[in-house]
Parts: sequence; C-alpha cells; structure tokens
Amino acid sequence: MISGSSIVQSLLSGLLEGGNYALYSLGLAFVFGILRIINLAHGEVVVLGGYVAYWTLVRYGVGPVLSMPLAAAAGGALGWLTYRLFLRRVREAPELNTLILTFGVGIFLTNLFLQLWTGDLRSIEVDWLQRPLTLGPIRASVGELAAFGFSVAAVLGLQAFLHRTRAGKAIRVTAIDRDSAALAGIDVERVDRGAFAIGGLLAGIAGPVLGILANVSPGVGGPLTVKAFILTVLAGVGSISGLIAAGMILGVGEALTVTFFSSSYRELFGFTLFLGILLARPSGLFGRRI
Amino acid sequence: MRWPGSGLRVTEGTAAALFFGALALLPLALSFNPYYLSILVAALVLGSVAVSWNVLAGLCGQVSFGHAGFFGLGAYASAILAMRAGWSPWLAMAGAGVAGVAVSLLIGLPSFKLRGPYFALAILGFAEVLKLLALNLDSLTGGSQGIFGVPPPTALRLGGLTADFEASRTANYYLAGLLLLLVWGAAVLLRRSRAGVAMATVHADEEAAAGIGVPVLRTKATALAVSAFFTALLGAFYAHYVHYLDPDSAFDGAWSIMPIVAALFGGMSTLVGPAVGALVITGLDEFLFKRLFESGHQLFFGLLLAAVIVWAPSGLLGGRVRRPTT
Amino acid sequence: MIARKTWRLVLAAGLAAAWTQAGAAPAIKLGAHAPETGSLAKHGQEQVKGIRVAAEEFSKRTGIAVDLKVYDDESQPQKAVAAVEKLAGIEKVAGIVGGYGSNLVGPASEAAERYDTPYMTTGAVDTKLSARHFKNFFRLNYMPGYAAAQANTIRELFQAKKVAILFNSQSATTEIAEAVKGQLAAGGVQVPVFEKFEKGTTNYKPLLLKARDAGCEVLLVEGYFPDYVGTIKDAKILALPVKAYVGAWGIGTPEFIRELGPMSEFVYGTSIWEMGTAPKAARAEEARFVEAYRARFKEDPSYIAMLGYLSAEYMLDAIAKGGGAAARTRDLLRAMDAVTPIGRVAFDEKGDPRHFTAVLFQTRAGKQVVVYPRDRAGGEAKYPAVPWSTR
Amino acid sequence: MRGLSKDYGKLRVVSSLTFDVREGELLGVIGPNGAGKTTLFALLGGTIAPTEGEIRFRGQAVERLRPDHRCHLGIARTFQVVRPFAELTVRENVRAAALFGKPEVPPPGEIRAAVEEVLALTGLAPVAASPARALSLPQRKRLEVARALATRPRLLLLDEVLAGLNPRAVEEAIPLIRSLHADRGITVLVIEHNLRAIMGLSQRVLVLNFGERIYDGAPQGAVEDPEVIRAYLGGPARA
Repeated sequence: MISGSSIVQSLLSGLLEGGNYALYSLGLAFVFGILRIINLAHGEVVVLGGYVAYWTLVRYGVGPVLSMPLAAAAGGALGWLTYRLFLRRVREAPELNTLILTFGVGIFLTNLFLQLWTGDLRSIEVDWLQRPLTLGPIRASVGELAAFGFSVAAVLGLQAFLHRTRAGKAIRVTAIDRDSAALAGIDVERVDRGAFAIGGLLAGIAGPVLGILANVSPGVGGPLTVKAFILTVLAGVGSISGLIAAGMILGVGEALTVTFFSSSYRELFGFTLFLGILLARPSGLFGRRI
Repeated sequence: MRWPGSGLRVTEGTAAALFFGALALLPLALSFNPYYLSILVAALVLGSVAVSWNVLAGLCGQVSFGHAGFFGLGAYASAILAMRAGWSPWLAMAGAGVAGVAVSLLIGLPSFKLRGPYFALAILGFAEVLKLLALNLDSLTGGSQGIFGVPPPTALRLGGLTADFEASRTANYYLAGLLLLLVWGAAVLLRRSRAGVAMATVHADEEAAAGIGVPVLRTKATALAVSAFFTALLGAFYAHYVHYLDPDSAFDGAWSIMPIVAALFGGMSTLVGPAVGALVITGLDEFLFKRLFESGHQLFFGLLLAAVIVWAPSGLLGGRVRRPTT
Repeated sequence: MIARKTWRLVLAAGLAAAWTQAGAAPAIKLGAHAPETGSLAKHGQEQVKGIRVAAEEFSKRTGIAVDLKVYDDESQPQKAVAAVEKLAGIEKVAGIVGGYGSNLVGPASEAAERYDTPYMTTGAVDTKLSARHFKNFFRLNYMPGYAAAQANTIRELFQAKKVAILFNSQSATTEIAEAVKGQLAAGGVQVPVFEKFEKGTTNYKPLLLKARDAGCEVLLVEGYFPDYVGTIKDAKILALPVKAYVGAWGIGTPEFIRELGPMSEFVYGTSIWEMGTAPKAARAEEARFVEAYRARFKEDPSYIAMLGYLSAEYMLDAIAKGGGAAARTRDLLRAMDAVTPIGRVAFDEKGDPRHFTAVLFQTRAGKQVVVYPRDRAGGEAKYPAVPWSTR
Repeated sequence: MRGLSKDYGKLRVVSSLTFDVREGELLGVIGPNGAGKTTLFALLGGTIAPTEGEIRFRGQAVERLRPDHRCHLGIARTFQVVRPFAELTVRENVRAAALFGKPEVPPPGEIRAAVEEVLALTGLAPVAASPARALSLPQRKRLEVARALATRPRLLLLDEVLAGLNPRAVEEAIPLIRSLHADRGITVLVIEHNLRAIMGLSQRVLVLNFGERIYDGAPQGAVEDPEVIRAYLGGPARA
C-alpha cells in the first residue's frame, strides 16, 4: 500500500527532478529557439561541464559552486569554437545538415572524453550538498534544492538577459527577423556566434549539477540531448520559461508513473507525452514566445 | 562540391552498374575471406537501409530519425513469425516487410502534418516506443533477454550450387547484395513512376504540389510505406543472419543514425549514393580508424562527418552523378 | 596519456626483444574481442587489460611468446561475429577469450563453434548460452552462482522476511533478479516489491518509497554502477529504513568507493573476486596478478580484469600443453580442476563452471569484507547496517 | 462565394466577402497592399481554410476540400512568390501538373502532347530541358502559368504574374492571358498591382481594401469611384 507521505515525497522528487531537466535542456532550447539549430552535441557539452567541475574538485579541491563559472566558460568556449569552425559555414543549408553536423561533433566529443578520461563514471561528492533536509516525513537534500533554485534562477536570468539587455534584444530581434535585423545595423553573424556560445555556456553550467545529482561519463551525453529535445518540444519552441513547467510535468509524470504503476512504463510515459504534444499541439504547451 | 577535374559526369545507371559489378566481383578479389565478407555484409545491410531511408528523404523530402524502429520491428516480426508461427524464414522476411508497412502507416498518418525536424523526431519518438514495447512485451519478445537461435534462411539449391546461409559468409554476402539490388531497383522504378513524380514535387514544394493536384498525404504515405517495407525487410535479414535479437541491438539508435550518415556521405540526390556511402564509411571505420586507435576510434568518424557536411554537402556522388531526366 | 602510450610501446618492444632471445618455442596466437568503444567500453577495456597481463605473465613464466590479437567489437552483434571471423578465420588463433554481454557472446560463440575454435567468456551469464551445448564454449561465471550467494545470505545470514528487488531492464540484471526472486520465494521469503527500471534512470525515489511502504528489510538492487550511485544517493536522502543494501556486480569496487566515499560504507555486493577474497590456496596467484597489473597499468584491477586474466591464463595453458589443436585444448579445459583466486574452477559438459559461487561482501572502511560463504569470510556482517543518516 | 472571412488571430484579413464569378469571365482583383487579395486566392485554392463562409464552385461546396481535390475540380492557381519545383526541369514541372491535374491519368501520348502544347503556348519550349532553378524571373512567372494550365483548369487564379516584369515582358504576357481566356474559355481571376495592365485586361474588376469589397463593376468605374481613390491614395480609411 502506498502511503500518503510517499505520494507527496514522490511528487516532490519529480518536481525537483523536473527542475534539473529544465536546466539540462536550457542550452538546447535556447539555441533551437534563436538559431533554429538543434544542437545534437548539447549533451556532450553538459558532460564537459561536469568533467571540469569534477577535476577541479579532485585535483584542486575546488567545490562545484566555485568551479561553475569555469564549467560555463568551457562550455561557452566549446560552443563558440563549434560555431566558428563548422556551423557558420552551413548556416544557410537545410536543417538536416546542421543536425548531422552537430551529431558528428557529439560523437567526436564522446570519444575524446573516452580517450582523455576513460569510461569511468564520475560523481561529484561534496558533503554539505548531500546533507538531507526534512520537513516532517518529507525529505530532500541541500544539493537537490540548491540545484532546483539554480535552475529557476538560470531560466529567469536568461529571460531577463533576453528582454532587458541590449545584446539580448539584438538576439531576439535577429531571431524574429534576420533580414530586418541586418538592415537595422545588427551584425547577425556575430549575434549567431554569440548565441551559440551562450548555448554552450548554459550547457556548461548544467554539468556540475549533473555531476552532483547523478553522474558524469562519456556516454551520458546522447540521452541528455534526447531529453532536452523532448522538453523543448513540450515547452514549445522559443518558450524559455515554459521549460521549468514542462520539466516539472515530465518529472512528476515519471515519478507518479513509477509510484502508481510500474517503473517499466516510466520512459513510455515520457515518449507518449512527447508524441501526444507533438501531434496534437506542435507549438508546445506554452506557445511560441522568445 | 566541385570535384577537382570534375569534367567527368556519369549517369546514375552507369554508376550503379559499376558499383554492383564491383560488388559481384569483390569476393573473388578477397578470395572469399569470411572476415572481409562479414564486414561487407554489415556494410551492405547498412547500405540497403540507407537506400530505403533515402526513398523517403531523397525522393520525397521527408527526413526520418527513427528508422531503427522499422528495422527492429522487421527483425522481431520475422523472428517471431519464423519461430512461433513456424513460417519459413523467407516467408517470414516478407511478412516482416508487410508489418513494416502496416506500422509505418499507423505512425505516418498522424505525423505527416509535421514538418522538417518535427517529423524527423516524431518518428524517433515512435521508434523509442517500439523499442520499449519490445522490452516490455516479454511473452512475445522475450523482453531484455532477447530471442536466441533465430533460424537462418533455408538453404537454396540451384543446379549443383547450394547456398547455405547457416555457415557460408559468401552465401550471406550475395543474399545481402541481392537485397541491396532489390531495394535500389525498387527505388529506381518508384522514382520513374507517377508516384515518383509526385514525390519529387512534394520534395520541392508541398503547397505547390497540392496546387497542381498532387495528393500530398498519399504521396508521403507511399514513400514512407516503401521505405519502411525495405527497412523492415533488412531488419528481418539481420535477425536471420546474426541468429540473435535483443531490443538494444535490434532497435539500436545506430540503425537510425548511420543510414543518414551513409546517405549524406554518398549523396542524397542519387539512389545508389547512400549504398556507396555505407561501404566507404564502414571500410574507413574498420580498416583505417580502428587501426589508428584501438578504442574511441569513432572520434575520427565524428570529425569526418562534420567535415563532409561543411565541405562536401552533396556527398561523394552528388557532384558527379547526373540525375536522370524524364 | 600520450606519455603512457609511448611508455607502453617501449615496454612492449623490450618484452618482444626478450622473447626473441628466449624464443625457441613458436608463439601462441590468442584472440580476444571486447567492446572497447561504446556504452560498454569501460568493461571491455578492463577485460582486455586483464587479458594482456595474462599474456605477458604467461610468456615470462613459460618463455613461450604470446601473439595476442585484440578486436574491438563495438558492442555490436555483427561486429562480434566479424571479430571471430577475423580472429579464427584470418589470424587462425588457437583460442578466443573475452566477450561482454550475452547479445554479443551469443553470436560470437556461435561463429567460434563454426570455426571449431575454443571460446571462453567471462562476460555473459545468460543460462540460454550454454543450453546450446557447443563443444567449444566455456565460461568462468554464470547466473546461478550469483543468485545463490544473494538468496542464501538473505535467508541464512540476515534471516529477512521481506525483500525489495529493483532491477535494471537489461538482460543479465533481469535474469539475476528473476533467479533470486525464485530462490527467495522457495525459501519462504516474501518479495513484495519487484520492479524493473530503465537504464539511465536518475530519480529512484519513487521506487525506493515502494520498498519503504512495503516494509522491506533488505533492498536488492540488481544493476550497474550508475544505478548503485543513484539508488544510494536517493536512499540516503530518504533515510531509507532498510537493514541491508545489496547490489549485484560491480559494486564495492575501488571506483565505487572512490566515487561514493562514506556512502559506500556497509553496502553489500556480490562478486567473483575482489582484492583479498581469494581462497587461501590461491592467495599467491592473486598477489602475483595484482602486482603485475599495478605495475602495468598503475591502478588496481577490478573483478572484470581478474576474470579476463584468468580466462586468458587457462586458455593459454591448455593451448601450450595440448599443442594448439582445438580438440586437445577443449579436452584439457574440460579436464581442468583447480583452486584459483575465484574459487574452484572446473567445467561441466556444457562449458558452465561447476563450482562457481559468488562471494557476498560488505564494504567496511573502504575495504571489501567477505561475509558469505562462511568458508571464505573475512569478517562478520554488520547487520542491520547503521542508518544512512550517520554515514 | 458567400460571407467569406479569414482570421489570423485577432486580425480579420478577409471580411464577409461575397461575390460571384460567371463562367468564362475575366475578373481583375485589385487593392492596396494588405487588402487581402492573396489571402483570397489562398482561400479559393484551398491552401488555407476559411474561418467562416462558403465557396461554391459549379454548384459544389468546396471550402472544406483539400487543394489537390479543388485542382481536380478545375481550380488552378499561381503563386505570387513563384514556387517552381527547382530541381526538376521545366518540362518535368509541366508534366507533373499534366499527370496530376485531373484524377484520371491520361494516356502517355496525350500527356506528352499536352505538355508540349503548354510549353509552346507559354514560350518555354526553348528552355524545357533546363532545371527550373536556372530560369530568370520572367521565365519562372511563365512556368507558374504553364504549370497551372497543364492541370487543364476551368478557373485560373493568376496572382501578380506581371509583377516584377519589365514593360516588354508585360507587353508579351498580356496577350497570353487574353488568349487563355478567349481561345480556351477558361475563367480567369487576375490579381495585379499594375493598374494599367489590369484595366486593359479585365472585363470586370473587384476592389478590395482591408479585406472588404469596396467596388465591383466595370474597370472604368473603378478609377472614378471615390472610395477606391481614397483607398489607393491613403486618405482617411473607412471605419
């Protein structure tokens, strides 16, 4: 028999997990919304961020909170480089080309990680982050709550950046109408490169969180990308703030599927939801706003 | 891409004749070495799936990211028909193709209103669902334990010659080659047919196609059904060839991704290009990259992929082979 | 990395020079295939490392050169078949070792049977594999041995009444879960929670809560490394009131302790071998292997490496003694009966290990302490374990 | 056509439009930018569905039919922004239209003859073997017309086929349109910006502004109608 407190606990775990999903997806959703590029190397960039945080902790004893900017910088640099080297040359080509291109970059990165750091699993262990907090029978760890808060902050921060800053506005204008933006004196090429780098940066900051709450290894990038894409579609392309809600729907749905049915159906739930939304409401749950 | 000294341009028929001719003679050159033949079988299976995929993408302009779904479905359908229902493996393979058509229509009809990457990823979603079903319908599929001992196609006798598909790599090689020829031939006939013309117009511009009376939905459904039929057929061949099936290998995402890579690499604007691409990438991976790095050799492969997209987007044959005009 | 590679090359060249001087006997060709790339890369690489150490040690010991041919099967069944075609067909190796995962070992061993080449695996536990009655198929570990170690410990040592089993949907973990469930049920132990989860699950809390609500005393997680990390982290957050946490394989390894730190304490796991768990008669051999492995790779060997090592050693011994003909090698392997670091090894007519039992251990202060079977035990089980909150 | 409306979100682009076209008529549709002309064609052609209202063609309600079915009934259109099948040759473009324009498939010989006839009529015969992407803009406009014609329409919707052409090309195109109408008895609806051309061409004009009909009658009357003048000169808009 499932107790009431278990249902609440399960619900909470799904909500928190959903927050992480949003953070893991942010970079992909942003790049897709702005540049219309589905970055299939997204998950690998997250993994890179995770490795950066892991190694700075293991080698230099620097905690994940402090190493986060470093992870972000690594992701951003990788994004910038990918754009500089490859993407700018296929900007005008059909969508399929950028898809395959970024897929190739993803394969390259996965195998590079394997060469550099072996296939071992890495998990970022910091005492204070693992500490559980309790509210009656309901429990969560400091790390989970912090990650959730961070995820929401990242989403709101990105939103504020896009709406409040000059650079953000330029990015939005370019996304809505490239030609007019170019006529208005915006260097669209630079905007593209910048936006892709920001996508990398957003992926990079998700890495340490992945390392803390789950684990980092070369192969986990691919599944992360798929999850990020599912979330992007659920939220609706261009809806950044919708990611949090979409993540929660997915996270809670998965958790409750396990609680009330069986964990065999957890993934089935995710894909059914994905297909249902895609077929019934291709613009996603939360419209199309940028 | 401009090829250096690309004065030479051949028709697709010529390219295909050269290609299939070389395939027929290749075993002689390799003195029927089973190892090379088994690598080639893998390449031919990939090539056939790539050509099938390209019927949908190259002819009709609809890119799918989920052909692993049809491949795995075909593999399971054939294995189950042969082992549970006692069909001959040959008949079971045909049955698998039909199952592929049925499921493709079920999947396709709601998905066709989606465009571009949405369509591609919807098919991916369906492929994942099929994989999860294979994993969870234990009583039918054996769940994650998979199915052992899928029988090889029954031996064929032609005069004094016997093709034993259980033991002989050569027999399997020629069977895989014939399947590729079949898929390619069907694709050529399809392109020449009235439905092929419809696909070309849908590929170019859906709205304009509808404007001149092309039934867009039916055209897409035809392309998907043909593509799924052959992909499932190849999945069935694979099942009878490796004699073992489990959800992870039959629905492996590689069956979705690698055909796309092969098609892009070989050239999507031709029908034989994807097959050539499959042979080249399999060869590079097996005989070059693997030698350079024992583990993680797919690193080169990722780079190569990116390089092809950026610097040779029309593929190996794209710039060289003329598309036939009707 | 590069430096290590160069170093390896120099070492290999040095060894090769030493062999040529010694080299009277012709070299033995040994084949190995394993997934060195892809999702199983980690296991495949460890397996190959163990095999390499075996080849080098064998040469040092006997003076017979070993020509080791390694093939990356990329975790693809088609490539596993190609591996055997290449190793047995082209390289004409006298025996093949390796293979990881039943979906690869299945087709690969079938090809080896066709080539009449002895094939010994350490990475496929599915009972159906040996049901094919191949002449050339051998393996060092299989399912019943693992399941028995878990079920017997739970019944005899813990005397638990209610057990929760969570298992990864993959083939080997599903099979062990079902086997343990069967053995527990036969012994009158209830299994109210029996749940399959997908590879890549990150939120295990809803599953763990089911175990809590059902009042299970023991939590069995039949999975792989990421599953242990995930379930243990979540169990700690939930302060899951179970008296024992038992994992299947790959738990309690040095990597596990390194990554989980204090949370790895008091966790149980089954293994074929962990450092220091060899029976007394095989302690010397164990030490030799560990030393050679450390010298070669600058790290501690895992049980996968040990299994790779042993399989290659047995195969090489049989080839050397029998002169390399497949039939002789097979007969010698079938006749073998030895106490080894993983216990007594002898094969039945199907190629399954007759005496195989896994050991059940508990991690204590970063070490694995064997608690079952009693005759290999190195200490008492701490049962019930201390609550998660105080670890 | 009765009470036809199309909303895009809150924007009503075509509003309660009602008019009749008689068989064999050559009707011009004019109006300033954003008047809803192209939307009207899209509604007739079936690429978009009306929010409300009905469209009857030869007695049959067609507003819910798919574009290809309407084409089969005999409604063919050109696109304002040309949409050739770029990778196909000009002949293949036209042939596709001949193959699919009607539900029944004509025998190959008939198709071949029809294709060559249309190519000759539209002056595209010399470039028939080039891929459509290689054509100049005037040629592409001709291809639009050729493709529409090859479907053997009863009603032809021509959307700014003259726009962007130089005066000489316009001079050449006008007789073509006229001959379609006169020699083949095809009912023609023409959208045009070029007022001079349309005045000379049409028997009757329909003037739209903000999705509403503001004039329907003889061409001459239109230029004198105060409301039309206001709409074009941007005077105070109605309502």
